[in-house]
Amino acid sequence: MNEMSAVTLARPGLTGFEALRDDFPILSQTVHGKPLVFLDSAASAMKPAQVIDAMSDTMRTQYANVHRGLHWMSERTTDAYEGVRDKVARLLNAPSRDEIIFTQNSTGAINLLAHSFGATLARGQAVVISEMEHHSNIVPWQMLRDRAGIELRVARVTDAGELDLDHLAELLADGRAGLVAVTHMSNVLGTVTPAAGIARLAHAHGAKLMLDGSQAVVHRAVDVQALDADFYVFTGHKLYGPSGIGVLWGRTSLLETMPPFLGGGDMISTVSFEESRWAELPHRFEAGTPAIIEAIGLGAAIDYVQAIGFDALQAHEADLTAHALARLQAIEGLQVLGHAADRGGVISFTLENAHAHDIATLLDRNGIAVRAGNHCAEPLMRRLGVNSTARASFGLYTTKREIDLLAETLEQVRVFFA
Amino acid sequence: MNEMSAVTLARPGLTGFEALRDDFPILSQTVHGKPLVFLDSAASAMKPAQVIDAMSDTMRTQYANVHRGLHWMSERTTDAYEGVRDKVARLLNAPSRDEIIFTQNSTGAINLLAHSFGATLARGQAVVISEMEHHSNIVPWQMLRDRAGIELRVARVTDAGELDLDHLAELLADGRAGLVAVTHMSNVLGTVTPAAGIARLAHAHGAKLMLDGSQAVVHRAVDVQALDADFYVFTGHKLYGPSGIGVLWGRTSLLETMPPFLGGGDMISTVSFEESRWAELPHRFEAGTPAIIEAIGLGAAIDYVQAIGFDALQAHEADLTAHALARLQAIEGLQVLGHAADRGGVISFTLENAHAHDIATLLDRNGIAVRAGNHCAEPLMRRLGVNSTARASFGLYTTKREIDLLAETLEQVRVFFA
Amino acid sequence: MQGPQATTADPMSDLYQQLIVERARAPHRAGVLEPADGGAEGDNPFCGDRVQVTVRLGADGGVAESRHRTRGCAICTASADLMAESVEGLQRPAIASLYERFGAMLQSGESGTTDSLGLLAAFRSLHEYRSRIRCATLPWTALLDAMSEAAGPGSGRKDT
Amino acid sequence: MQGPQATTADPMSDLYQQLIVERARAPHRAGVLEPADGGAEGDNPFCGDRVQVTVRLGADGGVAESRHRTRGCAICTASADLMAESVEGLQRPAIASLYERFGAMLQSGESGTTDSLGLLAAFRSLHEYRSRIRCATLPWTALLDAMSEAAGPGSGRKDT
Ligand SMILES: Cc1ncc(COP(=O)(O)O)c(C=O)c1O
Ligand SMILES: Cc1ncc(COP(=O)(O)O)c(C=O)c1O
Repeated sequence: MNEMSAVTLARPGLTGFEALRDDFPILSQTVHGKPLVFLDSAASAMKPAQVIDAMSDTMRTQYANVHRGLHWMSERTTDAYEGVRDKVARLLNAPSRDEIIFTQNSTGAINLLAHSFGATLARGQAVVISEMEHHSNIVPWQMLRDRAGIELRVARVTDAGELDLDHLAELLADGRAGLVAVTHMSNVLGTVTPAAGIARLAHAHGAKLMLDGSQAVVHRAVDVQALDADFYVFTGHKLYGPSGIGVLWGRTSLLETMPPFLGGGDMISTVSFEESRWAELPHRFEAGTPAIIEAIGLGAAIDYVQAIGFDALQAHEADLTAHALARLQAIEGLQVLGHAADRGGVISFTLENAHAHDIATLLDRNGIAVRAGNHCAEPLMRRLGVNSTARASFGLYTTKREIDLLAETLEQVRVFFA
Repeated sequence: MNEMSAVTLARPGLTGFEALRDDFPILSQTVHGKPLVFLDSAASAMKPAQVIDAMSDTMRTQYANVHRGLHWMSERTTDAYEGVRDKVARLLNAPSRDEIIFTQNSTGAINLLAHSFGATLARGQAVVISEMEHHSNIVPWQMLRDRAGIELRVARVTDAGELDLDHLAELLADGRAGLVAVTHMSNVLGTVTPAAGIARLAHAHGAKLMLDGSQAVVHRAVDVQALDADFYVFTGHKLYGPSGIGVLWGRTSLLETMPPFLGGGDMISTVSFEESRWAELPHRFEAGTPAIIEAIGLGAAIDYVQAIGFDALQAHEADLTAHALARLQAIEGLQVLGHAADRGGVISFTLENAHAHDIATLLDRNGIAVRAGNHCAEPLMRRLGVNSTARASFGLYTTKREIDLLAETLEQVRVFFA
Repeated sequence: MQGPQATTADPMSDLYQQLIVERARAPHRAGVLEPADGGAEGDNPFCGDRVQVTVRLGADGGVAESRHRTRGCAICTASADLMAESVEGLQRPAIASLYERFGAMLQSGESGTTDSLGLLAAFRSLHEYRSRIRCATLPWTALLDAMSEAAGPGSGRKDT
Repeated sequence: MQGPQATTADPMSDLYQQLIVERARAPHRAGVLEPADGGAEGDNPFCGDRVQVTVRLGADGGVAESRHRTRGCAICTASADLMAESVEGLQRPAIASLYERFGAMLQSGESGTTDSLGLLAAFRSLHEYRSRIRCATLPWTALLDAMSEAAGPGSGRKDT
């Protein structure tokens, strides 16, 4: 991180965020001759120079495989890689760095859990998800269901787009649920779920709680101890970090009971053909050469958002979201999906007579990137009674001016298809 | 790739390789005040500027999540990402790009195979590996054995460090083996295995063949059709590409019979809570946001080695290896392990009275990076009757001068511990 | 676009040609033939688009009539409609050839000179919108399925 | 190093101090006590190193004698040897404290001023060789296991 940004970062006012845009080289690109207005950060966020440089610098000056080398480059790279584990532990306020497991992405983390924690569940036990989950938090549990005779239960979502806690309680009532695995923030509706309350509910009925923090961790300070979660999952590329790196956090007491998932180098302590003995945590769950450069990039991303501070980030985002909701809802025939009391900067909408794909294409021709489709949440689409939506989602670099441009262009789209 | 290197690359003579060193920024680093002599490329190779720049440029100018976006950034990033699939298909001479599956690394690819192809094997069938495998090609099969009642058979290695083909034939004789999964080049001995012959043997007995090409693909032109392999696996970071990306190639006819491994976004065509339908190849086996930036980096690495050409690479390496064997074997008490007829630039050795760790540390203090330990191949160590070895391995940037320095310093180490 | 600003002028004049917008708004060949000789559906689960195509064959085995029921974007709906109109009177080989030339145009952006694509040329600039190409081809895959059904062993009129 | 060149002078004078090299070459406390009050093994599967430690206790419960059989690198062998020598006459709390101070030195590179580490200070510069620290601590974990065995419920001399 260069000095100037470090200063900018120290305590940005709501306007100070504008200056942070300079840290993101891609934002000066044009698309179809128009300045890029990137409103698709919920799919994947842009990367600050600090992240790009951390990765380049690694490859330029200090790189080797980790853990197994006795030479300087390997030791230093191991230090850098393992140092990120400490950063992630601090980001989540995890009790121990050994509880941080690096995966390829959120999907990899949830699959690991579905296999390894799933193996500790008995036939006839249940896993509870919700109607609001990303496919990545649905399909691994379906596969567990089909593989191991685990029941899959689905908690309803209210018309406001919130988790139906009464229904969740019902699903837990018979005490057969071993795990509740729900999103901490919806990638479609922006709904932030009441994680601490869900944890109490789950624990009261003997179930553990996994939170899919893929979206939440970008927008909120997450404290897994305060939430009393048992597992927490996120993905680097949405947190301004690189692709190819994700995180599973889990309580030591649970991780220790779980068999490993992937087998290979680094996750064993001894190997003979008859039998292998597993390594200690966290290595038991990290097989093969890890995503070294990507972990280091993630570390730089964590440094970056923490230098800004989650208080400032959340205030900035609340401000943007309120502005966007006001502007969008003023458009005739535009319908915002969900209106949860606690929500973040992800807004899905439909527009009368205009299909989400056509909206996205027309916006794109004006340089504005939004997502259109089912957002990897087909069951939620069905619940909401839509086939697809357009979705605008904000990053720390998003400005009110960009939101205004979105609203103005949507008005033109509306007229075009009226 | 900048123009100058492209020219240099066109057809380097054996001395032309020296000029390629300029493409690798890290090689100008010093370690303990000495110029870095990096002889640990078999663990992970250094990255040329072309790879570093391809990744930086992606993040600076053209990045978004792939596959699901209708906007320019997403379409272009998808093109770049999917373009690498074509490059990999050409690298391996795969019949179809849809047979190229991106994974996190070789370990991820082998685990995928052990789960998905493993699921097509019947209890009582066998998988045959060899004594010369990396842990990543042992442990996943042990886990399959313990999970699914598949027998694990281990083909012997001769004293020369070659695969014992007679023993392999014996292990296949009863026709119960469904898969032979062996290395294409040993990461300890440098032995290149007779892949086409193994394929004939395996097929004659009704078994499929997976080759672990983690090492081989770096040093040889690989043609999966000429070899008549069924699956091929490699890892990006050893091929001068980034960490976090690997490849599984498989025949369409086999991939189509295999259930998916990881569940999540991108690998499904439709999702309901009752059931999900899988996407077409190759997406069925790629769950979640892929390692986008890393795939693009791998693409740049493939361009780089292909511009040099595998003929030139192999000749260069043969030259270095012959030189190194001559120099090292001249050292009193130094024992090179294995002397396969067909071998690559990976040399393991022991030195009388000096432990591998001490050798590595003393070399490191002189700027020379070698590996010491069991090289994630404990069973092979046992077979060879050693606890650990020191290993020097070469990249395309390795020079004879560096090998001379290794030999001279080893001579000092010998005297020191004599 | 009727708006005063030029910002969306581009997409209107290239991708969203007047013909496409009109047919999306008020298709000429919407509906379901009952009875029909063949019928099939095309699905794009990614966006939930769905096209149902029904065909009635003439004495020569060619398409006498074709109707579509489309739940989809403007491109998909207009494509279904112009397709239904374009294939009337054509026999299967001619339809396959037309689809092939249509697909080639969508990839290249060139509508060719000899074999005219007629109204279908309206989609020429879709090649710049790669991720939208599937929207235009979805109706065609449904049509070909419907034709196969009509020609199939168990063929004959049925109520859909 | 006896060689004429200075290239490895550094490692010799810092990590591979003469004391370490000598003890690795010719340990003073090598062997296995038979009978012993306690014995244990330490393994480092990564490099195949193995240390076997046996102890015989005095009347005061302290270590009267200790021996090691080490298959390992110079650091590991010398550490085992200097450990065996250093703990003679010490009781368990004193040994635990010594190990703690030894470990702290390996991490920091500072051997402290008040509580002398004696011969063990030879390993001071190991802190610069982070991945080698385990080589020096392996014998200690074996020793502590051996002490536990000696003090355990089923304690008493046994033949190892
Ligand atoms: C022969 C062989 N197989 C498999 C692997 C595993 O590769 P990765 O750690 O990238 O998964 C390696 C290298 O570590 C190797 O050398
Ligand atoms: C809520 C949620 N969960 C899981 C994922 C999956 O993340 P990844 O694709 O990085 O594995 C995403 C994003 O795609 C998401 O938004």
